[in-house]
Amino acid sequence: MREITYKQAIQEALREEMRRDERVFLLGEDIGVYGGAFGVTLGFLEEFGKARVRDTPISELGIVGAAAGAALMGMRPVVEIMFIDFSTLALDQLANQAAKMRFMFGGKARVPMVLRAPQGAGTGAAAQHSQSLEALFVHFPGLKVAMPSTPADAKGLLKAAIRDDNPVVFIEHKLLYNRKGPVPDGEHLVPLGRAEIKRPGRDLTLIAISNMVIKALEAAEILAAEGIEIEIVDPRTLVPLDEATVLDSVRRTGRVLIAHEACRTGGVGAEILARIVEEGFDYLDAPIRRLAGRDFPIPYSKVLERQVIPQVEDIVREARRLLGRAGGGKRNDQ
Amino acid sequence: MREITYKQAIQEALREEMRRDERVFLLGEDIGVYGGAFGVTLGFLEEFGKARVRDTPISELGIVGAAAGAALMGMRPVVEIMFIDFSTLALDQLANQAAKMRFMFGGKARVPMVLRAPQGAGTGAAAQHSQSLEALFVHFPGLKVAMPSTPADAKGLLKAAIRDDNPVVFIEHKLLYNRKGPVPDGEHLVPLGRAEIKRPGRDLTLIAISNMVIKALEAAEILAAEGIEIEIVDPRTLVPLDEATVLDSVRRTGRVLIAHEACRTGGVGAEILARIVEEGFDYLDAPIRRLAGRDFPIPYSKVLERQVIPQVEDIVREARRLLGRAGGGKRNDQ
Amino acid sequence: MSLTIEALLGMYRTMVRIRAFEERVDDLMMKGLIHGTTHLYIGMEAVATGVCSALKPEDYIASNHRGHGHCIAKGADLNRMMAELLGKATGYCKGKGGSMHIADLERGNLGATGIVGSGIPVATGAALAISMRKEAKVVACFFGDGAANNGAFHESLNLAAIWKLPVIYVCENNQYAMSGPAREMFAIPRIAERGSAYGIPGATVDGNDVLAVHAAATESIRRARDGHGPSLLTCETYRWKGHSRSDANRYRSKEEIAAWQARCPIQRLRRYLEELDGLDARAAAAIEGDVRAEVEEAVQFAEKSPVPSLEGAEADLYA
Amino acid sequence: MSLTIEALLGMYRTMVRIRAFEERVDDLMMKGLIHGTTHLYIGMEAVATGVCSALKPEDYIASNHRGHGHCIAKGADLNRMMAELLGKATGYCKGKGGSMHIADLERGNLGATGIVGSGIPVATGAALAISMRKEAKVVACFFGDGAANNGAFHESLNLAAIWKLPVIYVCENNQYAMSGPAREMFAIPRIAERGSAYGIPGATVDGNDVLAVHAAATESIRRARDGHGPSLLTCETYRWKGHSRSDANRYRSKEEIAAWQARCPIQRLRRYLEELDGLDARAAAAIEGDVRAEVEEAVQFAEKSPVPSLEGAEADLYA
Ligand SMILES: Cc1ncc(C[n+]2csc(CCOP(=O)(O)OP(=O)(O)O)c2C)c(N)n1
Ligand SMILES: Cc1ncc(C[n+]2csc(CCOP(=O)(O)OP(=O)(O)O)c2C)c(N)n1
Ligand SMILES: [Mg+2]
Ligand SMILES: [Mg+2]
Repeated sequence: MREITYKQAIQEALREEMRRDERVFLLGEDIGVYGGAFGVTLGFLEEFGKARVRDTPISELGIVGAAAGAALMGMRPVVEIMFIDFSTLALDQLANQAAKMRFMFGGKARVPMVLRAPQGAGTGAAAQHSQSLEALFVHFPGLKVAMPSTPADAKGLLKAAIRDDNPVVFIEHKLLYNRKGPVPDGEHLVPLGRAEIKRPGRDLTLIAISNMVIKALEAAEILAAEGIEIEIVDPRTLVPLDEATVLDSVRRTGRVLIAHEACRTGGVGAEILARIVEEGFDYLDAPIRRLAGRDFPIPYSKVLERQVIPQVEDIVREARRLLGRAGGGKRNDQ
Repeated sequence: MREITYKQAIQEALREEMRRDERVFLLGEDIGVYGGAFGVTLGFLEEFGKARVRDTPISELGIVGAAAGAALMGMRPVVEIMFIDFSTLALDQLANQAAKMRFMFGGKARVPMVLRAPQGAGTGAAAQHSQSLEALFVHFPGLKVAMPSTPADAKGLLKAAIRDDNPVVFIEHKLLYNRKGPVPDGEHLVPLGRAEIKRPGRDLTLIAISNMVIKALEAAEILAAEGIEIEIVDPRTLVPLDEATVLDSVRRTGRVLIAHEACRTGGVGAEILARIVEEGFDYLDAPIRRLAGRDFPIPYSKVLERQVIPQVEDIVREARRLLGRAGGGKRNDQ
Repeated sequence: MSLTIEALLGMYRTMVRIRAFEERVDDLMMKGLIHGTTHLYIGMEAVATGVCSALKPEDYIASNHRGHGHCIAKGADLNRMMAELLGKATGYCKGKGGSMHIADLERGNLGATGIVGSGIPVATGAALAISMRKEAKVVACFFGDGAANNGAFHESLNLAAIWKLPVIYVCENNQYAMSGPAREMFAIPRIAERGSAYGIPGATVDGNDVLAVHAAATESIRRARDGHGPSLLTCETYRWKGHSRSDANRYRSKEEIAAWQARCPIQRLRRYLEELDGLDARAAAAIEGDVRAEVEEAVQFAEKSPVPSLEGAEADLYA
Repeated sequence: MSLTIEALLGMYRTMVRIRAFEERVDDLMMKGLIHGTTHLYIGMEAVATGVCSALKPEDYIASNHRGHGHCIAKGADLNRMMAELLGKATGYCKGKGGSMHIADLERGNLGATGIVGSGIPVATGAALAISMRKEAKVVACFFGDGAANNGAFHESLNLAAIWKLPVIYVCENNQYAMSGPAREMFAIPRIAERGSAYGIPGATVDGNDVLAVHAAATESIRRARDGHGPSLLTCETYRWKGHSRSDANRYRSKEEIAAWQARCPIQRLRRYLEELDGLDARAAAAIEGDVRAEVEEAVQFAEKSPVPSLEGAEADLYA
């Protein structure tokens, strides 16, 4: 299969959907001639023009609300928030308006909008440009939340998100933009709500999100060399969450590790853990463990930044520990 | 001991701290002559004057930011947000500024502010005036989060919050304002980070938050009549969370139920559950269960509103189920 | 101004209908038959009526927490409104929304919202949709003086200005945001002056004069429909009742209330119609009788409607 | 204007210092020695310098993402700044903040912030503290043209206006918010006109003329210090470099950049000083030499400083 980057995959999804459906349009800061802070929409202005590739002022609340209003009227806006950290400015329009309108209005309205935003640490951008905030969105009924880890998922999920009649928060990871991976030719859709096993294994279920999937795959190689076969489950969407696939894996392995980059306390790892305990307690041979960002704002220094985010070696160590192997050692996740 | 209402307890805390320390001041919408939407600050304008009881325009982002700025300068503002639902408008200033300033600035700044807000359903105020949003705040390192369930805790925790040198989100429950309870005379402080066992019991640990504590106490009476003794642990503050008290109870009972009003998915119940699993897995004789708000916006209709929030009978039923008693029946929590 | 007597009578009827509806709601609240809170529009009828009568049926409005008047002026069905207030399954929102969230998408009411100012970005987005589809429709966005101090106002008006969107921002300055007096919450005498911050026209009219509101709205709507972009229309008015159920009216005087009540928008139009010989006491009583009957019918419809259930509510959450 | 030659030379030195610091930062970025991103102040030196030279040492500033110039103009230690940029333990934020979060509380710099507009409410709150304590201090709040379209701007300016807070809002209009041209993001010719929405004076000055900035700031500061409240001062200027590290400059022309470079604020003051006989080539070279040496020392200090550790970081999170 042809290989393209995660960024190219997102571009393909946007371009295909914009060509397919003229109700789809983009709005966000510097998405036109600049091409977006991460270059995702480079070239779109030329193809689709100013009306559909709409550069906005620095008005996150206003533009997310405008997207909700346009969606209510039957358009299908895709808003880019430059860094997910800034979505805190728009949360009212997203979570109290877009997410709730349909329900408050008694099931009448449809709000088919997508909010795209990159998150994650690792670029030295410090506390206000490096957060992982999926936990905020997951908590508001009415929103769907997608977090692709591969180019194929990025393309397929984004196309599905754009066609979905509900507000979808589509979270990209900055460190993934330039990673390549196979993406099928032609129409490629990934339904919201279906997890994927990124690597099968019998010894332990590792539920990994977004960029953690990549680290998990690396860790799996190291562990495989020691005879440990971990199964990597990528939920791909957090709402809806594919509990069945997760539980099925847990049933087979009996051991669970959950890895995400967001701060540990109140992160989605807790929710996934809780569901497994509630529905799959009897499958468990050991306590579930979470590997997550430490409960600090992301520090600027490269050295510190690396320390607050789970790394490949942390996954390896935790997996060993959970399997009672040597070398588990001290943990780095508080 | 004398009995006063939860609202009076909050008033005492505010009044005592304002008398004690002139750096303490209030700002918020309609807190002056109106006395606040729930009458909490009634009479404060008369005693402390306009400068310290500062009516503001409807500018949640601006006033929370102004509080952060004033705090950075050594003042000790207490902001009232009329309904916690509106804190989504102020989240950037709270979570990206107030919470992070100290850390970003290398441990130099102090931001001694309190954000008070009522939350919870039960008043027919519908989707945008009834949410329980503690999970948002818990996820941002740098914030502390208090959720008192009794007048004594409300008073003691609020005084502690005002004296704390960090931003504290102090969450009140609307249905508690007029409930009475004993409050010690004279200076009464409750340290942030200390749970309280609201009722001892040997059979099951019920971790309940805010108004759920009241429902839990009612449920406990019903269960006691059946010979079931549940232990009710009230964390009182979610950050810091008193894990030791929780785990100690779990060690003794082996069974855990967690109850909160916030939506189940991504609620703090998941976090508490996760910590128990991580640190106390071996104590568990049964899966931990959560009783939480159903994953819907709060509906207006009284009938529906009641159905989406855990009620006394739900607690009773879940407790029985967890103890393998008859009458567990079908659950109401999705 | 070339309004026919019929048109004027239509406005009159609308205002009386709003008044009657609100008085009945007030009454039902007192009796404890409506739970939650409501924000009554009494005293402000000329604003919604003046604006909506200048709109075409295919135009849109965006409403706010004090929304019953907007809703009725845009032609809503009183039965479904009242049923919603009583939390019934036959209500506009199947009992899920209540007073603060009535939407009537069929008639172009994009919905009320309980978060002050939050309808402004949504209305702006609706106007964006219209503009992108090159339709000749407009959106009238209602909000209060209090909302004009929220960031949502600022960001939205700027967006509409730079994109020349077909929206008219109708600020209902009823002098207070809950208890916050506009005279203390703004350091400018007229809210409409804020139009200049966005390069859009700002006009102030007597919000108790339905003809003045209608005329100013007509002008703003024409501008918007012709592609010249948004405007900010401030209507000076007053709410007679407390802000909401719990208001003890501590922040204003009886005299002030009485002075504004003496400027009743309905009486004013009635006098005008009488001068034109368009309305006499009999005709006025007939209108009054009609709308009271409509309202009573609505109450009965609501009362005998079924309560909602959560069954199938998932489909009302996700499409 | 009664500025002494010494004062003018002080301003000149400050501007040259900012320029030298920023050029070295640019160079270190190119070499990959600074990670993350930075936003350079080159071309805008007259704004921070003109404003801060009108402040007293006990006054405050609030900065933004493009903050090095503000920081230096308020008297910061270049060593600690450079150490911060290199992520070292000796930096202003112990390496935890980096370019976008330098605060220098000892010298009244309340800190930079990376979220556009977010410093405005904080500055307003600082002014509120001053006002409540009845101190004769002021806060100068720096932000860009882009920030003026954010709700934080609106809510804050209104608060400051109704409370008459001692704050001066300094809008650095460098014509672009990243790639967004001010001419397209505003439907008004001058951002300062927004002052009228809040009932506060708005003034526009040539932001490349340090004396004009100083004069206007002096006037605004006096007003604020005397209890007459805030003002909005817009300084028209330009950034010579890309917005940040990743900018390909697709949104503006080489000619435009060159035209603004021809209006260099430093050269302009230099010519003025030469005319006054306050500066000759030798003296200018000496200043240049001094600041380059300072900057080199800062780089060396930073390079040999230790990297930070997370040990004890809890105490940097919670007080
Ligand atoms: C963002 C937000 N803040 C506060 C409130 C509480 N509140 C409801 S209505 C209101 C006053 C609104 O004033 P205005 O906009 O003038 O409208 P009016 O009620 O006078 O019609 C307030 C403060 C709210 N609903 N939303
Ligand atoms: C709320 C927010 N939105 C977007 C950004 C991304 N961003 C950083 S700087 C910038 C442009 C800011 O423009 P302006 O305020 O004019 O300041 P300048 O960079 O021109 O000095 C943008 C869009 C941000 N940091 N914060
Ligand atoms: Mg009002
Ligand atoms: Mg700029």
